[in-house]
Amino acid sequence: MIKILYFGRLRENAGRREETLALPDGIVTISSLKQWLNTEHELDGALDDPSVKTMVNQMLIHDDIDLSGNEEIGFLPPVGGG
Amino acid sequence: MIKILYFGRLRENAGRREETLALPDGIVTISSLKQWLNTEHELDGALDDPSVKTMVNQMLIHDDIDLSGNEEIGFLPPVGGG
Amino acid sequence: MIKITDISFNPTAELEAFTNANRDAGAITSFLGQVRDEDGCVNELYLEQYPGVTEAGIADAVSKAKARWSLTSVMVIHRTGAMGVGEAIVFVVTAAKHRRAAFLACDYLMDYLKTEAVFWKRQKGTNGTEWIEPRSEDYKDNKRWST
Amino acid sequence: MIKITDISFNPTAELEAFTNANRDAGAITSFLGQVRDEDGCVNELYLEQYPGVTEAGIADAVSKAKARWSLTSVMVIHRTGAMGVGEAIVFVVTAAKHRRAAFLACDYLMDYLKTEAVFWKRQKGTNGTEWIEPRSEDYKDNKRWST
Repeated sequence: MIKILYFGRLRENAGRREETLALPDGIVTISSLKQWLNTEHELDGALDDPSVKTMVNQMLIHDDIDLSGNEEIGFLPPVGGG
Repeated sequence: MIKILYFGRLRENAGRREETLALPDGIVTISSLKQWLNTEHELDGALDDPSVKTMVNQMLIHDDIDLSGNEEIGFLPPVGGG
Repeated sequence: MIKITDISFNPTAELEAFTNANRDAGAITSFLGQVRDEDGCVNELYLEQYPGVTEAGIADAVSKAKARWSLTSVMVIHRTGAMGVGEAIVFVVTAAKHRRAAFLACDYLMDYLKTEAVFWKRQKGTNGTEWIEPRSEDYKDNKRWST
Repeated sequence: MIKITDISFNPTAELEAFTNANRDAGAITSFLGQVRDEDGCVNELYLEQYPGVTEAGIADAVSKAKARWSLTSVMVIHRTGAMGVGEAIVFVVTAAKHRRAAFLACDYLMDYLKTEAVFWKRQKGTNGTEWIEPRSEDYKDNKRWST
């Protein structure tokens, strides 16, 4: 299962803090997952904002990567410190 | 009366923390008082060390001054902070 | 020691324990950040962390501080969740033999915590609720350490 | 608040009172100096003040800090007399709206207290008893503020 975490204002965009789901049919990369979530949750491209970072298993990724279907994925708006 | 305070290592030189005395006969300035104390307490010139500062009524003095006989006089070795 | 907690904490009790454990350190510097009311405009601050990621980032900053200055001990406590005005947000304590190291390390860690640390901040006040972006001044502070 | 005392004090209790009185300050920096044992060479530190003069000097430094940075409140507590290893010598706490002012003012006051403050210091240890002169490093620290 894929665990997806939405932080900061993205939580409001997605209407949820986190969700756990099986990779949808035909979705095998981060980029296609983001596109799928965009439609599914009516995110209006919020995940594609260049300031939003993506972590897979708590590691920052910069390029598209393949997903096995057992990852923890975090979407991070700009961090502002405490 | 003159109140004289010896600080830091000068206390050891003078063998006392403080003393109160009437201005000795003929002593009317700080410089002559220092000379008198030098002999009186066998200070071996400790008060004339250029690093030793003199305060009269808690004010630093740089030149010789006259004494009325009612002053508080402090002799201060270099201060080192706390 | 790094602690990220969504429960209110007492900085002075934490300092007491830290000081007792570091009697041999000549210098102990602390910084306490509290929620400001911004002239009555702020009622509540809410901080969100990414469990695991936020702490790893702070641990990395602490390691960098220890590599850069000679430190006896470091403590970082950071609140998350909803906090009212006057509540403690962050408490950083550094112990060293000499005061310069203690001051610089504490200052450095605070700059990290206020600019780069993985937190999202939401303010509730008279202007409604809004997510806060970092101030440019904070970035400037942090750049001090890069040379 | 400036306190010079020959009685042992508890820095954390003092910080607690100070923090409670400054809930509106966003930033509180503290510095605690404790007697170091210098690898077992020091048993006792003795500090002498000039009553009146020492406090006036510290008050002047506090005024300068307040003129230079925007501060909410300042507390300086300084021990005199004989202190054992691990005992608190000095505790400086500064409160400000922003952390930069709190850090700089605390650092500045500590430099004053360690270099220019009117104290005489005697150390008792394995090398006997000696009066301590300021370290050149302390003077260097203090010169940082003159530009």
